[in-house]
Amino acid sequence: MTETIQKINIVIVLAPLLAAIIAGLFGRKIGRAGAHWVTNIGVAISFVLSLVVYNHLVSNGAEAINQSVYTWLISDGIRFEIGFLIDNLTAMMMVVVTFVSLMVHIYTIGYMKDDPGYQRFFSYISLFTFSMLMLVMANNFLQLFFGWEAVGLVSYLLIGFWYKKETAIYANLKAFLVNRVGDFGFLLGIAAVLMYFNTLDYAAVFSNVEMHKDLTASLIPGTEWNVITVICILLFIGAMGKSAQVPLHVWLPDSMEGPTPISALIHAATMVTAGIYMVARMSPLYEYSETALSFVLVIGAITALFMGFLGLIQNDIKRVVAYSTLSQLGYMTVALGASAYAAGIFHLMTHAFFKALLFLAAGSVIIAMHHEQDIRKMGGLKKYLPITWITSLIGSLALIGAPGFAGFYSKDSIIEAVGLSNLPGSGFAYACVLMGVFVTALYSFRMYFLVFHGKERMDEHTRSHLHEPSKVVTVPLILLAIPSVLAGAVMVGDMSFGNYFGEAIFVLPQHDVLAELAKDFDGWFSMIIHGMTMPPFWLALGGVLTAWFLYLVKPELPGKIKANFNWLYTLLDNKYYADIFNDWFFAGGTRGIGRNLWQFGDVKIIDGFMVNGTARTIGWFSSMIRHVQSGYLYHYAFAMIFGLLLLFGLFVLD
Amino acid sequence: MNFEMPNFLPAIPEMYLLGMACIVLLVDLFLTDRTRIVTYYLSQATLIGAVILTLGQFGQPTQLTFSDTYILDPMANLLKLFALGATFFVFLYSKDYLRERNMFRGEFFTLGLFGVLGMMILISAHNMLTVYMGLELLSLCMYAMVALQRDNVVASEAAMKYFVLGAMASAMLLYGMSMIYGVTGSLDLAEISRAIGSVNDGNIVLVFGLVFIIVGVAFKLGAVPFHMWVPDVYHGAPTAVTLYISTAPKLAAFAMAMRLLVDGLGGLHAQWQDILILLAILSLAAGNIIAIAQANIKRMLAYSAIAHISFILFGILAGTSNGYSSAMFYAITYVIMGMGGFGIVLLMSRAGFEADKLDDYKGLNERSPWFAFMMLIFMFSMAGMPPFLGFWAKLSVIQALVDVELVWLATVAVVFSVIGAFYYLRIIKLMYFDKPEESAAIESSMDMRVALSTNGLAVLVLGLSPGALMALCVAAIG
Amino acid sequence: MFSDLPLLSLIIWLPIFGGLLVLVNGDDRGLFKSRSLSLVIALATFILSIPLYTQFDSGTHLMQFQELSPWISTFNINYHLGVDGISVPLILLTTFTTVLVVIAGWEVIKFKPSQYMAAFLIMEGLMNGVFASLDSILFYVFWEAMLIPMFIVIGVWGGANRVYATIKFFLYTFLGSVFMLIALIYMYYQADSFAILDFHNLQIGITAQILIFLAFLIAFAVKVPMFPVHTWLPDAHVEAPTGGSVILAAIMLKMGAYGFLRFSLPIVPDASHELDWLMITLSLIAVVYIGFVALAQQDMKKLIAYSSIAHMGFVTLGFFIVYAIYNNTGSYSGAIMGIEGGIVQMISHGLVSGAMFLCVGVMYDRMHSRQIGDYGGVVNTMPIFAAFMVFFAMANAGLPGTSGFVGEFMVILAAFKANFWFAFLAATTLILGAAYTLWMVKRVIFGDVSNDNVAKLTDINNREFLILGVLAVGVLALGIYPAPLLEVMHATVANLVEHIAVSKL
Amino acid sequence: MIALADYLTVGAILFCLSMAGVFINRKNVIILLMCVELMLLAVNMNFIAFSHFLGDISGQVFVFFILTVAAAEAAIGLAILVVLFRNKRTINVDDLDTLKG
Repeated sequence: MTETIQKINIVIVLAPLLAAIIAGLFGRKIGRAGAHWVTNIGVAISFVLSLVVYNHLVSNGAEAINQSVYTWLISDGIRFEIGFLIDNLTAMMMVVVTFVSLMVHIYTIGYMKDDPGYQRFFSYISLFTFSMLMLVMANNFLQLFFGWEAVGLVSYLLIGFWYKKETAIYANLKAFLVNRVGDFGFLLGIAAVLMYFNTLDYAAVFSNVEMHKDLTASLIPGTEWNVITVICILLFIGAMGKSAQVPLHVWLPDSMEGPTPISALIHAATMVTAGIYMVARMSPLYEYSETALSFVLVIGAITALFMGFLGLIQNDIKRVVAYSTLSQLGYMTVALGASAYAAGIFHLMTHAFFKALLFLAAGSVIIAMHHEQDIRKMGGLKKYLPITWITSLIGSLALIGAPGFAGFYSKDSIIEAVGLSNLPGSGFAYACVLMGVFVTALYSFRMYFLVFHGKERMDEHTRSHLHEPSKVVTVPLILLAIPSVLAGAVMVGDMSFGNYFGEAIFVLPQHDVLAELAKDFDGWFSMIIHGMTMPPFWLALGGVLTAWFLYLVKPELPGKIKANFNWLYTLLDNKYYADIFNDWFFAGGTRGIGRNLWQFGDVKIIDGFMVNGTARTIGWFSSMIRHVQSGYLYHYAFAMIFGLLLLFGLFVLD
Repeated sequence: MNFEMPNFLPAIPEMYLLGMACIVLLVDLFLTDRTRIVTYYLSQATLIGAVILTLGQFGQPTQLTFSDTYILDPMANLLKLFALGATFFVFLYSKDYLRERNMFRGEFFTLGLFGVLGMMILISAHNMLTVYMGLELLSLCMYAMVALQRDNVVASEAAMKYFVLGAMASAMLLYGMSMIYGVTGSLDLAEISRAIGSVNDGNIVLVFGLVFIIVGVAFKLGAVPFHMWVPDVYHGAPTAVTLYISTAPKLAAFAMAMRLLVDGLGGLHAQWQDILILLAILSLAAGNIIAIAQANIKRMLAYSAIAHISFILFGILAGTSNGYSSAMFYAITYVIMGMGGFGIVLLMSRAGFEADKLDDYKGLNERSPWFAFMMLIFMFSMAGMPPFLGFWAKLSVIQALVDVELVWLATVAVVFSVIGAFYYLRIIKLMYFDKPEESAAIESSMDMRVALSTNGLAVLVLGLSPGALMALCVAAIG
Repeated sequence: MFSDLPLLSLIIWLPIFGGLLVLVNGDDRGLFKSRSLSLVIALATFILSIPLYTQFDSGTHLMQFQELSPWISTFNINYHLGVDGISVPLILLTTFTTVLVVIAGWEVIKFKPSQYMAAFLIMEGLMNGVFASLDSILFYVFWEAMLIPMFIVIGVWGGANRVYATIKFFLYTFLGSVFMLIALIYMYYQADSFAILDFHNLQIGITAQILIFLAFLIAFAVKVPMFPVHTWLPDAHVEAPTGGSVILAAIMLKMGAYGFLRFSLPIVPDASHELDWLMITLSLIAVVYIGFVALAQQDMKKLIAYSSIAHMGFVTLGFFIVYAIYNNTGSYSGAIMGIEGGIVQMISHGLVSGAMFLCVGVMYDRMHSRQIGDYGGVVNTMPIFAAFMVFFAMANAGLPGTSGFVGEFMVILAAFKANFWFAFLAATTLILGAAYTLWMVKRVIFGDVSNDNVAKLTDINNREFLILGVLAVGVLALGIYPAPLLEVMHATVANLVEHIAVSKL
Repeated sequence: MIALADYLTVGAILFCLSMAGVFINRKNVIILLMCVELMLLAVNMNFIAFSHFLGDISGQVFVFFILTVAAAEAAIGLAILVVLFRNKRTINVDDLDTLKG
């Protein structure tokens, strides 16, 4: 059976790759229908087989599989391999990735039907599925990095999918470069792992962590650094890039320049969670470094709250969802920092469903509105788009953690876990995540009310054409809505508080906040009841009510608030000046340094002074001393006599 | 008093050459301009005959004759061979040029032949008197040849300068010889060498003599600061004469340096090494640097010759047989390359057009790819680029320097070679990268083309397998 | 069937004599002839070079396919050829690239095509000679002679400022190599032979070692090129025709790095140890400084040229961290990875930069401009080309899965063992490399059609597709499965590390 | 008795005079030729003196050769002078400056 599963694993990975290659290289030959069929089938195969694997591991409780596919290279006695590590964590990720991906594939048929780059788009998203699978299925750091960068590449290609849009190609470059900043740390982290563990294989590394836990290195002469901390922080820098944590979050909102299915698949549901997944995967490392955990905790908390604030003032429907993604990623990161890895991954899963749902719903709205994305120009869409409306409502409720919906279970687990954590910074984090609940509810329902309720603010022409998009759009919405409601209740017992992840996630007893929580856990229903009594519920309710009051009851109020708190609004509107600062300091700074080094270092000093200067000097010298050859015979004779005396002089000196 | 018949056999080529030169002189008197070609053929035949006779002496052991004033050794033999061969090519290359300028007369060839005779005597000299006689025979011929084109203003100016400076240098050489004679009591080089061993080190007269002799030698070679005649004479003389002056006499000058400094004053090596280092560095620097500023190719090649001379000096000053043979190899190599370089100038020139401006070479690759390629070979060879012959010459000289632990000098030598490479590259740049200013094809006779091609290919082929020539030089020095 | 042929001699002399044949044949008698003749010769050479890989015994570090015959007995110089695990990949790269260059120049070169082709064929032979020589003078001859055809190529078929660029190129490299010559001669007097392998076993005092090292350094650093003697490269690249740029980037730069492996490290290990700080510093400056400078470029070729310098910085870094690794960790473990990473980087850079220059060439042939500002939105009119360009740009930025990643990855891993900050600075290429490459791609490829000239562009033809496609396959193959390439060099590199670990004092 | 040194001193003075003549004279080429002759005479003086004091005849033989060659040299020198004069219509040393640089 294990061997069969190993073969299945290879098929799971290769099916979307093959589909991507066919759609990409032979897109013109097979036509539009051919392209979407081949890629949909490819991803469907992956999804079905992932279920098989999931079933094998989770339901049948089989042993984790650690398989090697081929040896990438051997150098210095160290094997670099391509291989798969399939355990419960991986299996869950595979199902989530392939499921969301399949939904997005189907949805795309409708969403992109008029786009000239149809085949290309399918090729890209299949390639993305392949890359993401490579990432989650890796059994070593090399392949992890391979997948890591590959999803970055596809993200780059997809954000810039509409390459004529100046904003899109700006955003994709920005996304790639910001990610590269993260990868910079990530790669150094991998190098550190190799240096101290002499292998990149997960199993081998994790089994040796304890031996290295007190090892130190002096990175800056005179200071000693715990090696595990260094490795963890370096790796987490990578996660900060990919999972858009402050301050490397700046690329994610801009990435909304890509087509909406991409926002759903890559920039909400799967790719951006790679960092979360990676940290959870590395839990055996992180557990040995409280410093790193604290760092993770604080970064996550900042992201969760402050990115949520930004969602409050956005008017672009996709950007609201984007900032909500940032904030939710912050929640996941907080969970990791609090050693509640399982809760983090659980939230990752539920978030994948409801965030994909929200994005696709947003996409549906956008199609209906003829690519109008400004929520100020919407309103009252409920009656025109009933399916979109109801699924959006489900998504929003899940997002704010309304009891019973998927998001409730995962988010509540996180918040309570953070409350129990006693790492440095956990108090701050707890405050942030609590406040975040209110903010989340406020911006989510602000958007919801502005889009689906209230006055119809669109122009006449648009209104007359409003109708629900085709089946390929709505079916995925419905299919995603189901797990958005149910996934939480079904899985919470196992995932958050049970032993679902087995050995895939390692927590030291003194950090194990979830086990603490599990003691009080008494089934999903009682959790709802319990949840109603807890502050998060009331905060969320407060948020929803505030939104209702501000945007439906007294729609003129927000403008007044804006006017009164102008400085705050300006701060938020400029996204804390992060983009402006980055553009000025990093982008401008590097360009300036480059220009100056070039003009001054290369052109002036090396070329101008040293190279051409030497040439000029010789040339000048040449044109000067040629005049010694004056043409006058007596000068020539004198030169000879001078030479004679010179030679005598040589002897005198001797 | 008993008169002993000297052994004439070692000097057979010289005597043959003398006789034939006189015959050419006589025959030419009876020829009209239409039949002047006979003089040419007769001269070439003379040279071929002399080559054959010289070859006949090849491998003979060292012999002294004429009361030990004359020596036949492997070095002399090899140098004579190349001097004769070079002159053969000089006459061949010059033929068309002379015709176009109404200079195709017996004087050029007879003077040329007598000049070769002078070279051969100089090469075989074993007595200061013989050195002087050979030198003067050669020099007087060359003075006359420079002034051969009677209506050429610059040529006569060049001749005058050459003559005055040359005579002055001869006088200085003689002055030095008189000093040496005074100290050692002999004119015979072997005697001098013996006597120097017993003279105490700081003998001021000896040092005086040495310095004057070096001046004479340096003048002949054209080393800075005794080089002033070189650019003006190369530039001013008709190109055919420049070709003559710039090739075979270098071999004779090398021989003169060897005879006087090594055979005669070898005991003073420590003293003259320093002097030669100074002269060599000055020549290297001045030659390479001033050449950059030149717009006239003959003048540029003159400065390049000055720079090349320094390498010959490097070989000699090393003071080992390794050094001497590499210097000799360098001299021979330089003659072959220089021949080609001026040969191209002669090829390009025609009636009323001297082809001596650098700009005249623009776009040669489009006008005549083959000869552009030949010129490329000559230029790269002179710059010392492998795989051409010039590289091996530089290599062997540099290794001789390293051998005697003059690594710093070797470094100076190569650095200036790089500076020097610039002006050679400029010629190639003109030929290959620039557009031609005129599109006329290059016209020349077949024998000229063949000879020049042979010359060029020789630089390439000898560059690919320089072993034999090197071995010859090593054997010649012994 | 190939085993009894003198393969190395064949791959050296076949293209040289073939080139002369093309030259003599001339282009006046019909353009088709000289081109197809050249292609046949280039292909034949490539095919002849394949057995070097297939029949190579990767189990030994000894020289293989050796040929030895006396050449210049006066100085004990021999015609001695042989290859080991370091030179075989480079020779294959050379023969492979030449085929592409011949095809790339097919209809683009209108002025004296036979001379153009001949220059490249002769260059190919000479470059193979460089990599196959076991006699240092033979090496030097090939090394220097190579300059001549390149000088001609840049000068005759180059751009507007070609004279400055080509003379600068020539003198720079010439100046560099003459010092090496003196070092070689010096060692000849120690070893009584010019054989490189004899030099390897020479005992030399530390002062002499340092001087020899510096002499080699000047020669090789100019060729690599390393900061601060790199400025000839951007100029040469900008002015060179596409084929010239490709050969320059793909092969010629590798000769310098090869020299470090063949000469500097094994001959003067103690000096290498003594001066490794210098090499590491210069390498890191190449990565960081040049990375910044590349950002500022407005000329595509200049940009890629600067990126070449930065990439070659990785090569030299990989080679010279050996001793730092030892000092830091107390063992030479990791040293092999650094050196192997450097070699992989050389091969990869050969493919990637060659491809990048070909891409620029494709655009230049159509627009006659290399200025980034003249382009914009090329993808609209040349989608297939754009795909290639983006792919190669990604490889240039070191994306995993392409060959560009492998070498950088290995070197960074090894550098970490030497010192965290070496790895830190080296890894900045992840950001800088992506920044300058993709920024260029953004400005050139993406966006709306920026002007009428871009609107008139036609997509690549079959010939261009073939070249770029072949290179893309190569880049991808090396990135996905680099093991076969490393297999060849293991024994050699292991022996090298063992050798240089032993002091020669 | 006149010592060897006296002869040598006279020779040296003659030689120096003639050298000075070559580069101080800027007017007439003929004077140059005369200076050159004078140099040779200085050398002759040396040779004869040495020959006498060494009791060796070869020095005096050398002098005969020098005298002969000097005559030939003078002939050629004058011939060149004639050519030069015909071309330039001057024998002023200062006018011989076409070739330079």
